Amino acid sequence: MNKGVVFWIGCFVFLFYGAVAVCAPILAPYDPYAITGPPLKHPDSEHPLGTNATGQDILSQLIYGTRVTLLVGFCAAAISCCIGTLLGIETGYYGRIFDEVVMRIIDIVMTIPLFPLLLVLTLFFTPGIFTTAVLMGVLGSTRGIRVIRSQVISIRHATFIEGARAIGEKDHQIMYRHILPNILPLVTVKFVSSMQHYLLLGVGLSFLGLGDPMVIDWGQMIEQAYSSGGFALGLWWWLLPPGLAVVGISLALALLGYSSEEIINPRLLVNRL
Amino acid sequence: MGVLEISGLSVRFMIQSGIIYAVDSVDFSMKPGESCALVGESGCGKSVLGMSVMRLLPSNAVVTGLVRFQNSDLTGLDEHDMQQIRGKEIAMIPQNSAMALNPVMKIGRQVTESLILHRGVSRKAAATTAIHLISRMGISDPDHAMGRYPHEFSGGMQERILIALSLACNPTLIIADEPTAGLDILIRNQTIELLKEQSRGKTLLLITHDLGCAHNLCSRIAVMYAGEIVESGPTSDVLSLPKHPYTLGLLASLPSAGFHPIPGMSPSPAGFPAGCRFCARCQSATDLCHTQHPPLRIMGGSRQVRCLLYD
Amino acid sequence: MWGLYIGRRLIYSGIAFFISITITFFILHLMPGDYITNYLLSLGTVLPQETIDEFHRQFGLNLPLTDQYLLYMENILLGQWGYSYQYSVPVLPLILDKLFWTLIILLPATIMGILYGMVLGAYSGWNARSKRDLSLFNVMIIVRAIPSYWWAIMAILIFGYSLSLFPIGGYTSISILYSGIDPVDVLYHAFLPIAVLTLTITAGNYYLMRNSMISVIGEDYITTARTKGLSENSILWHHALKNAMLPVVTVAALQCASIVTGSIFVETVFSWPGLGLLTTEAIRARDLPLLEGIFLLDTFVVIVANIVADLLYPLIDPRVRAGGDE
Amino acid sequence: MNTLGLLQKCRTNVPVFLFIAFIIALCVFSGCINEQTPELPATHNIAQPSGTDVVIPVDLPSDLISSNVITKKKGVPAGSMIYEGLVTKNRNGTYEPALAQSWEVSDDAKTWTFHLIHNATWHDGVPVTSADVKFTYDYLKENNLTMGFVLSDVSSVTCPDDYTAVFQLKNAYSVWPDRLAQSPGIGVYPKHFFENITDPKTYKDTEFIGTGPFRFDKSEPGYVRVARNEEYHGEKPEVSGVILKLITNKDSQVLALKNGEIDVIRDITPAVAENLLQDPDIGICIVPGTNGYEMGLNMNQYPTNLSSFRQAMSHTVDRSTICDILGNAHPTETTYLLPEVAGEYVNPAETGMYNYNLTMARDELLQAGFFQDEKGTLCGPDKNPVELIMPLGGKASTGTVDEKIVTVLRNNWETLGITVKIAKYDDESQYRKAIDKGHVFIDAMPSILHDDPDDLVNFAVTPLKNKNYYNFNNAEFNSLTDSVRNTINKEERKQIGYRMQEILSEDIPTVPICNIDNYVAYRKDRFTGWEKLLEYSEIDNPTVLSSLRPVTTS
Repeated sequence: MNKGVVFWIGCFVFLFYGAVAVCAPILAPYDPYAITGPPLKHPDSEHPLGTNATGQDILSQLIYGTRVTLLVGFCAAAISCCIGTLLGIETGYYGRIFDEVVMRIIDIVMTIPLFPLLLVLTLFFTPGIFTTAVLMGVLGSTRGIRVIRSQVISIRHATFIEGARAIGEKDHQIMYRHILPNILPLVTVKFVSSMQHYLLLGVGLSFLGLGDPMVIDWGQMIEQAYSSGGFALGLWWWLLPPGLAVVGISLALALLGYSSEEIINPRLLVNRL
Repeated sequence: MGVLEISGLSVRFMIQSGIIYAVDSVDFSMKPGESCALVGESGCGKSVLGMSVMRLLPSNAVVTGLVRFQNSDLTGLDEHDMQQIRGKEIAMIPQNSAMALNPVMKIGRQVTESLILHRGVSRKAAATTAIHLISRMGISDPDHAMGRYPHEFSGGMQERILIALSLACNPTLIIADEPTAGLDILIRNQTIELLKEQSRGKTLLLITHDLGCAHNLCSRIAVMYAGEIVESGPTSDVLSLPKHPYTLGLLASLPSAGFHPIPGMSPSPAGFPAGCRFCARCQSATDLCHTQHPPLRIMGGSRQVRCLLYD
Repeated sequence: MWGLYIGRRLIYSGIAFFISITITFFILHLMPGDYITNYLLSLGTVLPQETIDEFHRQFGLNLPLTDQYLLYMENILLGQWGYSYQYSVPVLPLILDKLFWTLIILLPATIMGILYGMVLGAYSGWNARSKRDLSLFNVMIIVRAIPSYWWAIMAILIFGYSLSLFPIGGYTSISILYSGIDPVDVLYHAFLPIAVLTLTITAGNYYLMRNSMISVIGEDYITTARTKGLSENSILWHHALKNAMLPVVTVAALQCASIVTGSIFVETVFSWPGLGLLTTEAIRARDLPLLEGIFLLDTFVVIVANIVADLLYPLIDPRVRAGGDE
Repeated sequence: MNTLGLLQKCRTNVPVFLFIAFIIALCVFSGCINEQTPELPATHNIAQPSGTDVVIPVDLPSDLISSNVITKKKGVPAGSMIYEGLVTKNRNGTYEPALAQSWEVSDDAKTWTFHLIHNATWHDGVPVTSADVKFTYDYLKENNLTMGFVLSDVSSVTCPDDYTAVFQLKNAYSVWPDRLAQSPGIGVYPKHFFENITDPKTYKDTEFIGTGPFRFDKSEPGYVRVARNEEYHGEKPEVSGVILKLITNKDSQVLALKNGEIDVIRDITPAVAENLLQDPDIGICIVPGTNGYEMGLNMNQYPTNLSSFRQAMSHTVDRSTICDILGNAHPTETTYLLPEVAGEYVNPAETGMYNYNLTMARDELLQAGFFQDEKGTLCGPDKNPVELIMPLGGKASTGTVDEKIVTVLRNNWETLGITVKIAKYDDESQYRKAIDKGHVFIDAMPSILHDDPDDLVNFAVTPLKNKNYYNFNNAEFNSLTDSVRNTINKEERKQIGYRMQEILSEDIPTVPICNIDNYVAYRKDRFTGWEKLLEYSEIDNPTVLSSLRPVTTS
């Protein structure tokens, strides 16, 4: 059915971006920082996507931008998933006071408006790739913790767990030998979907001017083009490529996320009556 | 002339990995007022048979054969006409489970729904009928019960309500699908009694794996195995001196008979063996059993058996 | 029982509220940089230290942080939110004014978004795996995959500029100065922002609603309803819909909570100076009282929304009503 | 996987592909549209300002109007259409009378006497007297309003008569009017209005009574309108009023100009300007040298504390490339004053000494004990690789000019084997702290502030401020700044100025890079007379606005 194909499309596109990110130095025609032409040059044979206001090759910037953008999304997602899984399992498994405390803390954190808080904190620890990634990951992990926790609770008393307990396995053995494998599919799906989310958020932050000045990422490219009135004057090659690149990867991750969710959650594949 | 006549009914499910043969060319018929039990272990296709009569099978099910209800072929009807029959002519007592009743809808509404639909009576009239109905089910304080939600009732009570709403329009044929599943012994017996008196005069098709229940409720019994009927006949005869090895096995596996389960598993419905479908688990199987598929043969005393031993 | 439940919720929320505003207070006050230094530096002059000290004295920034905190709490309890540094007007009216403009775009967008999301989601969940469902689903995936700021930029460029069907930004046309405020004109200016926001919100709710509808379809009571001979439509309306909406309600409530700063991107692109822009501006200018005010309001809204959700839920799900808040 | 499924898949995906195609098509299409159609699109649905109001864009909500102008920059001559000061100063360095028609200074440059014009009235009709001047000073001081610091040098103000105000300064200040006129300067406020307002910090003004050529009319969401002041004492504006319109991003501002929603826009890049020129109704005014950019060096940090290193660095600035990229910049060749505006104050001996010459720079580094290791990394005398920390932010980051400059510098320095670290600060004070820890920083000076030797005080350490951004501290230089303040004779000041420039050129606390023209685009189909921008670079400058003439359309 549809699902399989969609999944593979998603995979393919994602891997394509990944490959671009890895082989950036080989693929990029120029050094993205170097000034290789006159400012705002129309696309032509030597600059397939033209140049930006500084005279840097946009294609090269786009290719190198893939690295940072993907990295931010990936790190943030990884962090939030690790926190989510770890705390989720612990709280879900032990329950009682520990669970109560963590949950209450999460409740409180969730009452703080997260996006403004993110902005404030990003400025607090001056903007940088990893600052952004860590902040997004940590602030965003709350929802994940809840999801995993409820999942763990639902299987906590399953017979195979009780069995493991009966033969006297240590709590941590049970958690990471028996429970973890069972929630791993869920975690992977969460990872994919949150990677999409954080990737967009990261681009958004640098679009608001909170990007890392040491690197090139798509958000900053969009911001530059947009804030200097570029597009209004038909300098489309300046704004469109990064924008479409963002849409592309986000779409790929979305397809990946949804189709893999259908795979692990067969309920979504009901047969109509 | 039978109320329900099933002939050559087969149900196949199309799934990604292939085709599932759930019901395989079943012939079966019921006379008016007759109560008949369809027994067999889970997965033998008995519930599917029931559902195929209700025409409530998933979209990936392919049904062939005839299902005649009061001389009209149900398989030919379109969805709308079928809706006219469901609940009105043929009612189903669904398998009891926590979710068989809509958790966010008041009992009253759920019971009156079909009345209003099929009888076209006013809400008020329907309500009074429903209250009467519920009280007949032996639920105390019926008019109060009408305004309550399913989760406020015990499993047994829920089962009674389910029976009530299936009987609401006083249908000709009742299909009861595992009415006693998941009930403790006391409630089970009460439910059986209730069914007995409520279904008096109606045609009852009981689908169950519970021989006791079948024995209490039904005059006739049909044993299903791997999608086909392997033995049928008057309940008392079949249970007292079963002919088919499988029926024997079933009886032997009853706690009262000392709990000797049948060894092995029933074959995968994805592809049945060429010969007798039971021979793999059959002690008295001959080489012939493995090659030749036994037909359903008529025996004396309106009994039918599908076994080569009786050639 | 019921009253007790509400009571506990309220008390608990109150505590959560104070803890979270405490956290935000300290984060904001420990933030590097302060308003007056920036302001005077922006005048391009060498500033004498005493000017800064004087300023700090005036706004009590010279006190130890704990004292400032106590003062802040006291003022909040007295309903005094202080004066904005930038605008030097009381914070509350300022915020409420901006909130009004934000709500103009965000309220319709949220309502429509939730509505459309639920309807479409229910529709395609009910017809799960049918062609219509799948194509709707895929379109929604795409809609959701495109970030709001990109939608906004594209909207401005295509409908605002290239086709010049809509204004490219701002609250109203200049006529407001001569003929006063004209609701139609405001709506005309708000159209694109609302459209973009609606689009993004719809996609989110659609996905939720679809999933929950699909899982409802599998439930036994739907089969039961079918055995009664109910028509597909009445099953959908009377049995499936209400059950499917249960999980969406909570999320919807939380979406209403994000209302306060939910539109930062859209406001930035459409130069719609609502609360979102105010927030970014305040952050950059280190306008502490204003920031505190915004966070306070936002936290408050979030908590209220949560309470509402908690109270709303039992009304639609009798099981919760019985079970209290477990 | 059966054929049914396949069929289904194909059908279901068609709409999706169409959808994607549609989006991409729209994007590209709109791009091309913009590219090919410079003529302004149909503006039928855009309400044009009635009468002859000029519409000016503002970037931030807080720029629209502040409810208590007296505490804010908005209330000072440079930034306000409503309020006036005693004198104003244009970019030719000449003072022009505002509320004061003439003034003289005592020989010790401590006593300044201003003679007010007689026919000036407040917007509510009350005549302006020297009492208002004195009041303003006292009021700011008593309430320690933020803007009070402008008058911090004043010990007292006295009013011999209604039209004479005498400023007594604490210490000599030879260019005192400069202080009153700009950066930010100080306005004069109505006594009769403010004397009974006890709490100006939180007072919400709604009348804005000033003396300027425009009077406050009304403030609506997203707009502020000021109307022509019919009783203005000076030359009355010809435009009926000025409207401030809030448009928070540049792209929309450009679009708005093309649509005719606004009449003028400043700080556009040459590329944008060039494109706008395709529109017959849009004109461009280039205001030369409004911003000077310098490469500041921190003299407290290794290696920038080594004068030899600074010497070398001064030859690594590729001005021509930078100017090519910026498009609207000219190389600055002098030590640090800006030629166009500082005129004769520039020491001719010091021009053209920072020419770009990497080989020269490399040689100087080698002499100074630096060397390049096998990987080409530059190592210092201490054998450690050289790494320069470069904070970005502050004023210079407007329009990301500095980012472009940094890009070029970075490329040059990396060829020398120097690694550059960049950190961005949105926050001015954070940025100032950072440059004190960093090595190199790009700073921008509004050149209008740097037309007099007195402005070299930025490099001095004075009682008023114990350090400067360069951590440059030269005893002789410091004493010279004092004397330049005390001296009134122009020739003497010039000589002192020359000496100061010599000292700077030896120590090199900073390397001048370029000064930048401000491109202003305006709609010539609505107003003429934008030339005044050449004298008062700002588009919201009252003098500029009152000199505009509406185009009479039949």
